[in-house]
Amino acid sequence: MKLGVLKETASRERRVAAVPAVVAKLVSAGHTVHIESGAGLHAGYTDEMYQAQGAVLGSRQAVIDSAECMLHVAVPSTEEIDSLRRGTSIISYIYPKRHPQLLEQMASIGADVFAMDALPRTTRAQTMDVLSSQNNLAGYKAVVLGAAELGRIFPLMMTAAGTVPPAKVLIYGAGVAGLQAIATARRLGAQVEVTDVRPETKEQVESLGAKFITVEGLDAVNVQGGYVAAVGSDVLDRQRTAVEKSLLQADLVISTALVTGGKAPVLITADQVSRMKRGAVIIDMAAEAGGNCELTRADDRIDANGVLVLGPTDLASSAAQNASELYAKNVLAFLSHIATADGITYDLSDEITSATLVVHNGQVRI
Amino acid sequence: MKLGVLKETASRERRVAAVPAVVAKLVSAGHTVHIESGAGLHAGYTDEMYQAQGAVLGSRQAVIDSAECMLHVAVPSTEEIDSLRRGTSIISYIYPKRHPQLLEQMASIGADVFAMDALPRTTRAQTMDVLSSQNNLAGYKAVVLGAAELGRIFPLMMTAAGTVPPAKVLIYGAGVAGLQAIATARRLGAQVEVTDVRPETKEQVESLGAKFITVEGLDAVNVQGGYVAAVGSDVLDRQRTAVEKSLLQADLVISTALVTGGKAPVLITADQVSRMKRGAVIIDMAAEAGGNCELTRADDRIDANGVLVLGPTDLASSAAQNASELYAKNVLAFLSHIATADGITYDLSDEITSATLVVHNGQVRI
Amino acid sequence: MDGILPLLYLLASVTFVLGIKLLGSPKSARLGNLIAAAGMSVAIIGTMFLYKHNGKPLHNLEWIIAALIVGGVAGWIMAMRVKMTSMPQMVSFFNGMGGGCAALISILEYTSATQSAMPVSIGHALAMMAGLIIGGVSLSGSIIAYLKLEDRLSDIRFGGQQFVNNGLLVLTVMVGVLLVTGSLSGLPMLYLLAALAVLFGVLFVLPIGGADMPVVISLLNSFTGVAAACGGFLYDNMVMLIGGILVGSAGTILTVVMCNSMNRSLLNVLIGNFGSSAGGGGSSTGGSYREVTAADAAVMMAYANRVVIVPGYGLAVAQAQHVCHQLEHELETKGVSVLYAIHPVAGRMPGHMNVLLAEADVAYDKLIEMEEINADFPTTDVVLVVGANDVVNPAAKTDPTSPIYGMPILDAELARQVVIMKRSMKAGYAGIDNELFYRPNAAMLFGDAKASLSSLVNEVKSL
Amino acid sequence: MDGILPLLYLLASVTFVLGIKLLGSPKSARLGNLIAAAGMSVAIIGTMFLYKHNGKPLHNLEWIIAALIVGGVAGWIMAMRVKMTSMPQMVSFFNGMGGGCAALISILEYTSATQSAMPVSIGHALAMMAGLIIGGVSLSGSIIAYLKLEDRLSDIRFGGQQFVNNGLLVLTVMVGVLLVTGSLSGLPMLYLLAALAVLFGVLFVLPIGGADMPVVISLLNSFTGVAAACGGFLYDNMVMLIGGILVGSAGTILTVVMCNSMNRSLLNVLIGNFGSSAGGGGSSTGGSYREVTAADAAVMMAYANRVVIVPGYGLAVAQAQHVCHQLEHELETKGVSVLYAIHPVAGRMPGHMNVLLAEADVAYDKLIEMEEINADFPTTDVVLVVGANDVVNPAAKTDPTSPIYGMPILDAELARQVVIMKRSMKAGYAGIDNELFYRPNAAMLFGDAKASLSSLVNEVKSL
Amino acid sequence: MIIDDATLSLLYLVILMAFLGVELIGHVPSVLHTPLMSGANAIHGVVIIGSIIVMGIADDTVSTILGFVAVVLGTLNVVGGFVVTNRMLEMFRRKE
Amino acid sequence: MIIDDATLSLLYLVILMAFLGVELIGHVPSVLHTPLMSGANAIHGVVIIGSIIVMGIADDTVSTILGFVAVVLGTLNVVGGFVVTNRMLEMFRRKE
Ligand SMILES: NC(=O)c1ccc[n+]([C@@H]2O[C@H](COP(=O)([O-])OP(=O)(O)OC[C@H]3O[C@@H](n4cnc5c(N)ncnc54)[C@H](OP(=O)(O)O)[C@@H]3O)[C@@H](O)[C@H]2O)c1
Ligand SMILES: NC(=O)c1ccc[n+]([C@@H]2O[C@H](COP(=O)([O-])OP(=O)(O)OC[C@H]3O[C@@H](n4cnc5c(N)ncnc54)[C@H](OP(=O)(O)O)[C@@H]3O)[C@@H](O)[C@H]2O)c1
Ligand SMILES: NC(=O)c1ccc[n+]([C@@H]2O[C@H](COP(=O)([O-])OP(=O)(O)OC[C@H]3O[C@@H](n4cnc5c(N)ncnc54)[C@H](O)[C@@H]3O)[C@@H](O)[C@H]2O)c1
Ligand SMILES: NC(=O)c1ccc[n+]([C@@H]2O[C@H](COP(=O)([O-])OP(=O)(O)OC[C@H]3O[C@@H](n4cnc5c(N)ncnc54)[C@H](O)[C@@H]3O)[C@@H](O)[C@H]2O)c1
Repeated sequence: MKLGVLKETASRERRVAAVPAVVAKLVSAGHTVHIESGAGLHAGYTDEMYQAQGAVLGSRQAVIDSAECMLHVAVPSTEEIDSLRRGTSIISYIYPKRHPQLLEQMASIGADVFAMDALPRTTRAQTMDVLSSQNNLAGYKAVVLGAAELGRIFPLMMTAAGTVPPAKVLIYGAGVAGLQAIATARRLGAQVEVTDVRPETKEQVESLGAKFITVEGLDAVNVQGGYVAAVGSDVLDRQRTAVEKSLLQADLVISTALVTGGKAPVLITADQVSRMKRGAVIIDMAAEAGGNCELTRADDRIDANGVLVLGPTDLASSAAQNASELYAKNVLAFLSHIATADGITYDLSDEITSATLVVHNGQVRI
Repeated sequence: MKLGVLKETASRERRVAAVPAVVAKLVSAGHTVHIESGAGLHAGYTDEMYQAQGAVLGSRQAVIDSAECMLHVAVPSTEEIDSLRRGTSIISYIYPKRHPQLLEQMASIGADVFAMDALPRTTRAQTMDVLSSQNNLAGYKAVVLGAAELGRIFPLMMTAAGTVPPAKVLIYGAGVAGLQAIATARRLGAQVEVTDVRPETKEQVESLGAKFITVEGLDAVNVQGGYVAAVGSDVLDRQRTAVEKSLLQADLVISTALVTGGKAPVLITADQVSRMKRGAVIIDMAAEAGGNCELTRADDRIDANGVLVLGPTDLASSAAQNASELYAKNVLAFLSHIATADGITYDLSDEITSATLVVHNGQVRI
Repeated sequence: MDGILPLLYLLASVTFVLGIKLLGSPKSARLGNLIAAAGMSVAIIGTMFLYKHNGKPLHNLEWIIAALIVGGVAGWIMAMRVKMTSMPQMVSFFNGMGGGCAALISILEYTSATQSAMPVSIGHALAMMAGLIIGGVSLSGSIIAYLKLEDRLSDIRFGGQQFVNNGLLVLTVMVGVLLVTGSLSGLPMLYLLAALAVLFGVLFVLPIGGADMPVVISLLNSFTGVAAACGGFLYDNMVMLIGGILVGSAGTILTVVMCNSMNRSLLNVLIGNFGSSAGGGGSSTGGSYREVTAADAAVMMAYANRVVIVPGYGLAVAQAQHVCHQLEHELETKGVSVLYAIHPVAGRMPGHMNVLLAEADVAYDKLIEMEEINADFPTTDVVLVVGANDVVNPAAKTDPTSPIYGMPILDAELARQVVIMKRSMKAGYAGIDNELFYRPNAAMLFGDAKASLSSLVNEVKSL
Repeated sequence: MDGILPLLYLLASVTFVLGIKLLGSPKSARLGNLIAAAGMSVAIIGTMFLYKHNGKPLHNLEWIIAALIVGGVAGWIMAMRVKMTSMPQMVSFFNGMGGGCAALISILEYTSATQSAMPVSIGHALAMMAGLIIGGVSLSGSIIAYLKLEDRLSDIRFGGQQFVNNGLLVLTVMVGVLLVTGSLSGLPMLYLLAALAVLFGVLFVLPIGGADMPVVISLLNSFTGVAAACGGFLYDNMVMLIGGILVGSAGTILTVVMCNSMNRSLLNVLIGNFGSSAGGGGSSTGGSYREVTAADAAVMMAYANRVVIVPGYGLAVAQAQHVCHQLEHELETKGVSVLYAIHPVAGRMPGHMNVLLAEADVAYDKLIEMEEINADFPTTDVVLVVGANDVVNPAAKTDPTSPIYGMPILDAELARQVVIMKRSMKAGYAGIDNELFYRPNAAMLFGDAKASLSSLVNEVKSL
Repeated sequence: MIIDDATLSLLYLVILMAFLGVELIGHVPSVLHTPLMSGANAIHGVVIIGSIIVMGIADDTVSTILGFVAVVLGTLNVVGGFVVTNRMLEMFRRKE
Repeated sequence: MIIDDATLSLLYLVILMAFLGVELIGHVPSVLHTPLMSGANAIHGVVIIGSIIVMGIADDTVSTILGFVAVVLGTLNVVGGFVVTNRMLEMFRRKE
């Protein structure tokens, strides 16, 4: 199959959908890989590196003209979709529930679209799971970013000039990103507290040496295919109360709470922020889905009376080199599952194909 | 004594010379503390906090008019000096060797100037040692900044999407800043190598779990009062050769090498940078003293063909809250040593007074 | 009894004590065995040439030597030929021979006593009968144990078996007592006693299950020791006394220790087991698994060339990373090469094991990726699975209906020995049973991983 | 010797063995002592009322009881009154009494033997003379040791002392041998022998330095054991035999173990020490310091209420943070409260100790700042200084000429006991000697901090 | 209760040996249980001494034959026991 | 070389006791050295049994007096020994 990799056009997107090592594997699996010149530069991969592994370098148009299937990272823009040839397949982040119009547009150009983010969270799909691989890096980066922004250091330090107490970090959501954030903050010496609505996360959080804030009267939460269902507003209220004490003492807050579909739950109100410590920082990783904090604006910095609220959406992308490598390997595993050298085998009885194929035969499938 | 604290005017300077806890101690020691309104805001201290501890808040001019002795952080600017009353004493970072004209100017307004950075590195002066307290924070922040800038993560991670090898960090200089940088980078999971010209640092570096790069044929280096003398250019050549292999593989380089007086030694040449890995980052902590890398420009970002060279001079300041607290405590200890409630006791036979008092009675003393 | 022989006996006695002592530690066990063997040779040769009976040396020396050669060659050949896995039954067989020897001595002594018509002291009579009974039980019991372990005989149980056994025991002892007091006498009665003893030995061992055989053998072993001591009493022979009592006492304690390490009481093994099922621990899923003590696992690992540690989520839950690192260190001090096999999804987040092990300062180059280390398992002596489950579950390769089918796993099962540390037989994240735990080369070490690892560290250190 | 007495003796013998065994572990030591004491009571009372001499019970019972009361009350009072620090000399004194008792028995036996004019077997004569000599040496030697430890006597040494001692020993033994063979006889000769033995005991102990006294006492203790065994041989009395031999053998081994733990050989203590200087290790600066073994330090800490660990640069150099954390854990398991005292400039960079201890996962709230913890040192049982030096150097407070004068320090010196782990007596960063090491409440535990800590962990675990 | 001297000695010996046994076997790792049992098994083969004596003083054929058998059995116990133990202990030989 | 039975028994006892001694004392922490020594010291006070016997069969005044002294000395050894040992071991009582 002829695969195409374009330079990403989304703002702040530094990743690339294929890295040289993966190109080599794709080529040896019988595919041809067309890459837009300079596509990997931001992630540290030069055209020469790709060429050395057997990729065909070319202009954007050349790639579009040749490729039967586009490997992509960020959700494609309307312009990008417009520029594609009819019938091109697309493998990319899509977030289908958030972008119904985009799906229609893609269906209208007859594209077959695979949403990498819609993968079922099953054991065998783990090697293709871009959410895990990217959120993991994002969780690390969120803490590093927070540490850089914070006017305090994380670890306890007893020095000749006095004792610096450890920073207090509060993390909302112990999914992939949250767990890695816990680990990273702990490594740097912070005191970490965590809240999540899935009861099984308590053990996981404690296995990373952090403290779990228990919300009373929480029943098992509905998890489907690895995606957590929203909980009722009464639960959210109780949770906010249980967490508030920690929130008001926190130096750094990292929120990662997501639920299936729709908008992220609001876990930090504007009122709470106004009562937080001066100099505290909130990194809202749910910004793209509306944010866990009322004040969050995606990709923006808000100074709420001394409390800094950040809503970065490019955290994984900021670890572009590793992120591209892992994303590319996820895609490689995905391709080996859904396609042969001759093309994609649309086996709709297959759980993975069926769950990810959001546009097929001019039809939106969700 | 009437002490004055102004809002720092140097660009990027977020620290403040007194924090509320220290104000309380100064007041109870019989001093009056005049503070410019808003002086502590960037460090997280509001006017109310100061007032609560007994400080007198006022406009800049009011503070200048009342204070007999100014507590200051950054090297004062010409304008700042001009604005002071004749005969005001100044306690601040001065870097006397780098700023001879400033000294003259201060002498001309009859100021008595204490350079906190000229403190002898003796055991009893440890509590006043601003270089230690601030460089320590700076070392931590340099690593955090580097981690945020780097397109890779620090720790080794074996994941379903493949293995991410650990980042390689190379540190020049194992003084206070370098050691803390080692500790921080190691905590985050990086592989750390270190070079220094003082042989005793080998054990210290290893005590932090990092690898020391031994330069052959290095004799004991001259250390006076805790400041390291420059080594010959032959040594620097040999060192560059010994370190080069590590440099070319490094993902993050942090350079902290300083020698007494003058310019920092050049340890990384432009040629070497051109052969480094694409995506690597250099954080040159010696930027203020000319930099350990040939390409460094203070407070600037340089993209040298994919290698990012940063010369931040505000690292300690970026941990403003902790930095201010420790600086203030250093100053408190210093004041208790050189002054009583009635004023400064100019005991020139005292090692600490004598070493730090760089302008006295209209005379430059170095 | 004067001359040099008593001193030789003393020497031999000392070698026995020393031998048992040295046998208690892996480092010195071989030496202990050799020393005891040397002492035994001294005692035998000394007896042959220096023993005086009523002032005269022993006669029949050529026949004695012939017997020694016959027995020695046969014993040697049998011992060398036997497969490693059949060792316990071999021990049992040899033990039976010793018991037979003791019983024969009693018979011979009784014969000569009746012939000489010299009055027999009660003490001597007691020793004789005790030697006969105990030796006889040991002889037949050991042979039955041997046959059962060789699978030539299966457990035989019938209603009222215990009743019959107890009755037989009482009868045997009674006949013995009557023979001692002289109420009964004569060779036929003696042979009756011997027959009763042999019969009891048979019935005693018959119902006991195969897994408990080692305990029974150890018990019979200490019996033979006591029988030998009786012989020593008969001949006023110190080395027989010491050797016999030593084995009798040490053997009894060893038996108790063995029961303890199976979490059973001796009584439970011998009697309570009537009618209970054979085999080690059972599982709800029907397979049976083996348990191993920390001491055993420690020896396995300390004497291995290569140990691979497979960490999993349980390591994180137990926060056992530091102890794990310490174990690695202790093993390496002993010259064992230790590596960690890191499965990409071990734990609950990507890189979970890396975070843990880095915290404990495990060198990066000891952490080996799955693809790379899988090739090495077949040549690995011991795999230590610490709180991992799904990532070593062979079902991923063999069972298409399993939810983890298709996930690449660590081929721990291919190693010579696999020790699995977890708290129970419960499933891991995927919620499925793990076939590996029931493999013949696998053994479970139950308990919190931190506690288990620290006992392992202690045991390894003590080796 | 029939009846119930032998069984009582057997019981007593068993309590002695058990007592010695239980005395070997802090947990059971008190029990062991009580059990042995109970056994002793049984043996004494049994003897008084059940012993038969030629079929007749003992007479003089009222005097025996009187003697028991006199000795018992005196012994009790002395034992209760003695100060803890004077225990060793008290033990020595009591030991001497035992020796004296043994010697008297020999004399009395000899007296009655010469009176009864019954022939004395060589064995008996041997036991008598050995008991007399050994008992006599033990009596006088112990008294000298007692006096020396009480400081009522100082070391006395003269040229050729060793020559004189050896000569005296030979003479004593010769007279003894002649008395055994019968070449010499008569009470005066016996008294001569007693006098020689007593004299030898005096001369033997006189030159030995105070620090070696415990070893000497232990040796004399095992002597008395042998003397008691001789008595047992004389009266064919098993409990005396067993008790005596047990103490003789265990005492000898204990003596050797004590020498080993001082890194000396017994010979070196007894002979090589002639003319050498007294006191523990000396230092170039003239002061003298004490060394302590890991086992001792472990007991101190395990039985403390509060232990404070003072980490320093050496902890970092040794990379011993993980073991240190483990020690903390083991101590806490034993109910000891453990805190870390963090000096602001410990190590080589600000926060060095924090980095290390955080790596080992030590809880933040166990790290106490200097100002805060300094108030607690006087009520702290044990301070464990791990590779720290300058930060606990009292010179900072007392010596204005010291380069560290004026630096606030951790007042470790105020704790009841201070154990300092470092590799040598070398100075730290500031390059100056540390007076703390020479304080009476301080003791050095030399070696790499990691190795020392891990032996500590083992020892604590084994308690 | 009547106890003669020899029995008393024996009692002492038995009890002391029991103590010794406990101390000796106390903390043996369970992997060594089988070798230890096997070694002990070889040691009680010391009963062969008795059979040698019996045979050495036997003068009728039956006794000689039975004695012969006893010696053979005893030797089997001793030789087989030590050799088997030695083989079991092979695994504890340190590999280079 | 001539060894009578009693001596032989004694020899066995001594040697076995020595083994037992080694096993018992083997790994005693050195803090326990002094209490152990003191306990052993009390135990060899068993020599008092001899002095009681001597006194119990003494019939002349000298013997009685010497025996009396011997019993007193022995009692001192026994009672003082055990009491002192017990006091030393106070420190091992676990504090609550
Ligand atoms: N790495 C990731 O990113 C990720 C994310 C989500 C899910 N997963 C899944 O998680 C699983 C990981 O496999 P795994 O083998 O590491 O873990 P696992 O299959 O969940 O097994 C862990 C085992 O550890 C034992 N355990 C728990 N606590 C213990 C303790 N304190 N001491 C001793 N043992 C303890 C448990 O048995 P007992 O209860 O009997 O002690 C359990 O069987 C995979 O199924 C993977 O798909 C991974
Ligand atoms: N914290 C800071 O920011 C900073 C910066 C610069 C200087 N300093 C100075 O450094 C000193 C710190 O005091 P400190 O008490 O921590 O350290 P120290 O006074 O330097 O003493 C450390 C001791 O550790 C022992 N040691 C070294 N390696 C060891 C090992 N492997 N095992 C066991 N012991 C070992 C050494 O004794 P042996 O050689 O006998 O083993 C040494 O005496 C102060 O003088 C301070 O002023 C501190
Ligand atoms: N099969 C696999 O191997 C596999 C791989 C990766 C993830 N997963 C599973 O997928 C699930 C989600 O992982 P994810 O990282 O993608 O999650 P996510 O990014 O969808 O959500 C992050 C976290 O937010 C939490 N959350 C939701 N509402 C919350 C609230 N009100 N307050 C606090 N927290 C709230 C969720 O419970 C979740 O832990 C987990 O169960 C994880 O174990 C499985
Ligand atoms: N007395 C005290 O307690 C005290 C307190 C703080 C620091 N000090 C001492 O002061 C000294 C310097 O500390 P600092 O952090 O201020 O140092 P610095 O900031 O002046 O220099 C940083 C480091 O750069 C190193 N360096 C110089 N030339 C180099 C080269 N060519 N290559 C590599 N490295 C080079 C120096 O050796 C030093 O380690 C150290 O000896 C330190 O121990 C003492």
